[in-house]
Amino acid sequence: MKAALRMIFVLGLIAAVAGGALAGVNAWTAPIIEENTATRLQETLASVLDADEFELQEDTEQTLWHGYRNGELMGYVVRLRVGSYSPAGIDTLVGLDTEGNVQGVFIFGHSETPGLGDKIEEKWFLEQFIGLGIGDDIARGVDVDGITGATVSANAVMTAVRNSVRFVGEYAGLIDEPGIINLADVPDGTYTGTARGFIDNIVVEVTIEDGKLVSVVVIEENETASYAGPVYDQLPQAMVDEQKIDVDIVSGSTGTSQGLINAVKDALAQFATGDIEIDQLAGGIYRGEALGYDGKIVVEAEIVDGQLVAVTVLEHNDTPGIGGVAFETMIERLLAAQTLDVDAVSGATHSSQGLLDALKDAFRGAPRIEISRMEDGTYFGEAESFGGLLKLKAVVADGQLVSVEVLDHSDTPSYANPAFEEMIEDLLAAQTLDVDLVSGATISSQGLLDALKAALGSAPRLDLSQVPDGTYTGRADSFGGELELEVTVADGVITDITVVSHSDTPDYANPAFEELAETVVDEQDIYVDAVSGATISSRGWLSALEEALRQAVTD
Amino acid sequence: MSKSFSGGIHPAYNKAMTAEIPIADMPLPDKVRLPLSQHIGAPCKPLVAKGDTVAMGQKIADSDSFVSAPIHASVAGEVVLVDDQAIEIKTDKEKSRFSGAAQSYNNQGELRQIIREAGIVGLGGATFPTHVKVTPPEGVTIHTFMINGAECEPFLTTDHRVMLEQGQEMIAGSKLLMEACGAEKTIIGIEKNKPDAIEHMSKLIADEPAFAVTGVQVKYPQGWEKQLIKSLVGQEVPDKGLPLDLGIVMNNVATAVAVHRAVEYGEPLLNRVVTVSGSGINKPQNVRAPLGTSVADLVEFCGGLKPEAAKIIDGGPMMGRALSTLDTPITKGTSGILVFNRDEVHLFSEDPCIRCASCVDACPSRLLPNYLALYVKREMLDEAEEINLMSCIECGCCSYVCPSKIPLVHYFQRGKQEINARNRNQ
Amino acid sequence: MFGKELIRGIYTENPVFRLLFGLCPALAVTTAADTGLGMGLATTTVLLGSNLVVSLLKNVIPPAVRIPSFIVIIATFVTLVGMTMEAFFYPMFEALGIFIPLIVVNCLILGRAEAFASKNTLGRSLVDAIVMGIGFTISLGLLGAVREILGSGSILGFQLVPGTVDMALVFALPPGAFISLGLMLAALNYIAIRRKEA
Amino acid sequence: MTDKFVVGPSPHVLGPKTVKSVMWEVVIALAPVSIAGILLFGLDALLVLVTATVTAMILEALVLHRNLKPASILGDGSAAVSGLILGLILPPSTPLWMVVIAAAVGILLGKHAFGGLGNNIFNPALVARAFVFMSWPVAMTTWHGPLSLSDWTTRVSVDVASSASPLGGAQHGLMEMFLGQTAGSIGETSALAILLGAIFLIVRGHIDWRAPLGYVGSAAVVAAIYSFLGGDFALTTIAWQLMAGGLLFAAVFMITDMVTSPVTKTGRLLFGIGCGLITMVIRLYLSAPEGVTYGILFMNAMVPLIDRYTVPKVFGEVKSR
Repeated sequence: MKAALRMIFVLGLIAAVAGGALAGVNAWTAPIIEENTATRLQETLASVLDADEFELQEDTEQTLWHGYRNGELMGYVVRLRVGSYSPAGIDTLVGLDTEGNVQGVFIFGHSETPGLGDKIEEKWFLEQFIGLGIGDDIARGVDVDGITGATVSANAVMTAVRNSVRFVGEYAGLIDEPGIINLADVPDGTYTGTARGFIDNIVVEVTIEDGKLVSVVVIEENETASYAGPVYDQLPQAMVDEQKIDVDIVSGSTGTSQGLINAVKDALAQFATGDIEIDQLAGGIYRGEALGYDGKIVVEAEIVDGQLVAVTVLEHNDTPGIGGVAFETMIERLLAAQTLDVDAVSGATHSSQGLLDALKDAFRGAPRIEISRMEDGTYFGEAESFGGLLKLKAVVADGQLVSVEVLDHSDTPSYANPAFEEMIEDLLAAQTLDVDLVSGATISSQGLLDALKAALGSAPRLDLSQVPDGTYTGRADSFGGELELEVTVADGVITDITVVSHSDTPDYANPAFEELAETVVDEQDIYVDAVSGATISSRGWLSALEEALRQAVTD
Repeated sequence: MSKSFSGGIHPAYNKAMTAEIPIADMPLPDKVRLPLSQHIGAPCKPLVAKGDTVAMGQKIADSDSFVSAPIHASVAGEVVLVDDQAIEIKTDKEKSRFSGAAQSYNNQGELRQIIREAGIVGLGGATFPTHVKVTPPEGVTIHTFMINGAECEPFLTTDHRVMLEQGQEMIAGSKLLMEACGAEKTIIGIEKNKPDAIEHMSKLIADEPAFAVTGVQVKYPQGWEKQLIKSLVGQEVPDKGLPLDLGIVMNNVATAVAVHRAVEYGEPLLNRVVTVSGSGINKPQNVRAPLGTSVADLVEFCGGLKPEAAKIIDGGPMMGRALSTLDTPITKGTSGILVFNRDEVHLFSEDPCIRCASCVDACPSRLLPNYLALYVKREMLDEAEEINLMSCIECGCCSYVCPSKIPLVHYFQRGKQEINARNRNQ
Repeated sequence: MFGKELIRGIYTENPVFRLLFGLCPALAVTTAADTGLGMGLATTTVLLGSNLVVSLLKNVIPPAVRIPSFIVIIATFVTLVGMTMEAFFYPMFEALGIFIPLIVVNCLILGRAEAFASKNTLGRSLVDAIVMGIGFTISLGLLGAVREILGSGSILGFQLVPGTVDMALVFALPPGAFISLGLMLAALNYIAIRRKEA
Repeated sequence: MTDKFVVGPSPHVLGPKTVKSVMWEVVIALAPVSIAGILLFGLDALLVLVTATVTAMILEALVLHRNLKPASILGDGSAAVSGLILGLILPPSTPLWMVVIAAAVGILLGKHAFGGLGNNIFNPALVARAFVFMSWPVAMTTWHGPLSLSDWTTRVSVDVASSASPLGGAQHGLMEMFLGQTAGSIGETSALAILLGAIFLIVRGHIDWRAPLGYVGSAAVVAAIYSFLGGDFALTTIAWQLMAGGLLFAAVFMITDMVTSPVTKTGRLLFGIGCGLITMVIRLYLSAPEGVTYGILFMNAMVPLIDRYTVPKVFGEVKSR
């Protein structure tokens, strides 16, 4: 008993003395340590932003300091940790001015491969970011060079800077609101949209019924659960309740909230701008770019007669074997669907989304017509000119524009005709649509140019004037089977079209055929709209007609 | 050949030197030396004393033990030496005529007794007393009897010649052995490099429904009892078990002939066929030599040694024993006497093991020779036993293929001796 | 007398190379000579303090609670050293990182407390702490120097070879610690064997 | 007849294989890849190969014989094998002083520190590569593209701009990769040359199919699963993974290294599978561009364990219970 007491006493005494010694030394060193720490932090922050006073902000989603010089706000410093090879990730400090432009980047800590990944600390690499801002992609190969042998580590730093810029952009209200979407204009259906959340992309599915938003479902995300959970709980419900997209964000989770809102906007974006319905697009070649998984993707898409006929990836940096295959698959899906609303290729969502973004970018721009790539044939087109509709005919042979003929116009002939002549001469000489307008008749020349663009943006058509007189037979597949018709041309005019035989349902087909024959004879145009309610039969009939007349030309 | 055993090697066979030559009968030597232990089992005790006169075929040594076989005088003459190793008889060539009579028996027991009294042991080289082999323990039924005509050791052609010259006697002996062990059928296994023997045997058994001849893959050690059984019936004899466990008894070609002669003529085992071959001998051939003949006499009969002769082997080149002197007698187990020239004698120094696993691939018992040798070298006997050192049959395949020329079998023999010694001491 | 003790600490009973004590910091912090020396000095300080106190209290502490007592004493000194370094030698504190608190579990210190200080007089214990500390510091400094020279081509930050020459980075990395220590142990063993034979 | 005859343990006849013959035949098997490497990468490659091989042989002679007689330098050929393999797994642009250090590390640290031939746990060439890779990562991941025919007619040693290897993101057709017209280590790019060597080794009975098959097979399975999960499952993707980097070379020449692979048949298969899995995991999920080196070194350390747990059933053991 006595021994036990002695043990307790001695051990207790040692502990007490030790505790006292520690308390004493701590009291002595603690202020020094604290001061040292503060000085070091100040120095580090000052290395990325030219300021002498930093103030840590509270209640921000990421660690954020305001930087002041002489009491004036100089900018912000954001501390971010991004995932890389090493599980610990890369800890970065990004300084930005009040305009959201990068002033400096500092790598706080990382555990990347020594000798390779640690090259992210090199000065030349970090200095590349200085000056980049909200309008920049901040991606490899676009405005930042990567590091050979350390692609992933370098990309992680780029992501960190990009996110920092966006975070500050949103925090400081520097990022513009996307176009306003009127829910009532949106046709019923379910739309998918993607936008970058705080950490990674957020993918949502938005359902509209009777012009009303009925549900918003997050189908893919990678956000931090503790921040994002409340956002997913509250925002979709708020959107449905309030029937608007710009609902109040969840405080403390700005990045995720904004990401979700942007994703919904992305889903419905086409109805805000209204220009990405492929069948509404003018013919020609479109070029656009967007960010893929790793750098820029540049695509070219060709539209003929409102049909997407080709998509070519001109440039990309994405993983070979993953990105490449994804592109092929995506292009197949796009050509089949004739809409941009196709599923991304799983496992290559970044590459797929990049391709779609690049296409959207492309279609928002103007098409380009390359005569050298045009198919031989005769093209018809029309456009609004000074006095009204201008119609023209253009002939392309061996990749050369060989003739342009104005068929009909309502412009003042004395001004317009010489202008047309001059324009046509210039066009034939230049073999490009990029010619100067004729001064004094700019509107007419623009009309001619627009009509030519429309012509060359469509498929070549049959030139009726070249059809000799006679009666011709044509065949084509229709709804029920083969359809055969006879067309009679006299004095260069279609006078009669008779269906010889067909296997379509007579109740639908016969009236349609009659209506079509009437329209064609009236308008002397074989490219007319199908009769609604008998589209397939109409197409069969029109094909047979074209086939008959085409024979006549080649015979 | 999927049912053949795994492993094995294909050394140069060198059988052509003697395979075509008929067996020569050797004249009686002036003196024979008959060791008291010519078989596996208890050594015999002499029944004669120095100075006694013995008749040819007279039993001169025997043992009370079951696993043993008596020894007979292979010549007539005077006993000139009896010690605890051997009995030597000076030949009386005049009197050396054997006479005996056909033996009759009434049951298996009597037949086995005849075999025992004739001193017959496995003549393939294993020298296991034959009467023991054909006496299955209580409760074990033997259904198949097998004749081992594989003769896989290079150079040796005794079984080959015996099959060709004494096939009839072999079949007769096989029938007796079948009867002795109670088997219903007999399979004769012959390596395919002896097509003439296979053909001859097939002819002889044409009218014998209980007999079958099977050609087996040419691969050493095809003639090892357990491996041959695997090749013939696809079954593996249990490790540390006997063919009996599968209901099988196997005997060598020459053993069957000896059994036939013991029953038909009352003749005990007096001589055996020995292949005398190798580049160092002048007249390679198969010789029927009286037991106890010295190697020197045998070699003399075969034209003597060439001057370059450097190594004498008792048995085959794979498992035989190198002799340091020619004063060694031919015993029941001597299947061959090989003489190698100097340039064929390997005197390699041992290189380090490069773990090439050639030995692992070659081992017909599926052991890991490289580890076994390592353990024996480092005296890690428990570890060696754990990975089945005692299951090694010392066939020599591993040593043969070893690129580092490590005398693996030598290590195994040493390790086994040490383990046995240790077990005895415990 | 002290000279003989010193040789004991530096060579015959060198804690790292002969007794293989404290290998964890020896491998972890010896990326350069200065960190090696810093760790050695920090450890020496703790060793000195713990040997002093343990030797003084050797008759007071009941044997049954001696290990817990030693640990409390050692941990106290480690924390003191840690706080002092953080306040006044911050770069070294940062470079040594987690290995400063881990001095507590360095078997060298507990080993000397248990095997020496608790059985010897104050004077002898202090001498032991000093020579062992010197031995430890020298070993770590040496290992650090070897790794720094091979890995970075410099010594105590002073560039020995032009910066354009690529030195073997592996020596600055953990595998290099094992390779260097292994080679140095091999060299010392070789010398020891040769001496014994001679 | 009292002549003394030679006695010795059985067997009295021995097979034709010797350590020397085995090693030099491995050198012969390495000839196609060496030639392909020199044709593809020019004089640089030749110099690297010669430097590595000669350094290894000289050091081995010094360690074993303490002299530099021709017989000592030729030795049993094992140093030549290690040196040549080391040269073949280095980039053609490796500075020669680095090659010398690599060979020294391989022979001295990787081989003789463990007790010399037969006792080394790790493949000496891989120890050397790991060492130089960690020491000079940039030089070890700087690849030069192969020479074209016109390069050969104009200059043999080209100062080519560095280009990405297939694993580093370069895109090549499968046929180009099969022939080896990609950037990479000297001996690792040409699948064709590697297969020629493999055929020779298999025909000569020096390697067993189990380890290479287990290696390539498990790597293919991982590649298949990975590409399947990635949504671009295609045979070409798998073929690409197998031909990229040093995988095929390792399958034929490194995981079949006798000293550092298991001796049991099951063990060899397991060893191959283990190497394949680790290689692919490193390739696909870790920061190192190539997992072959560490995958095999890791499995080398497992060899005694693998052997221990894959002791085959002795003849007859199956039926004994």
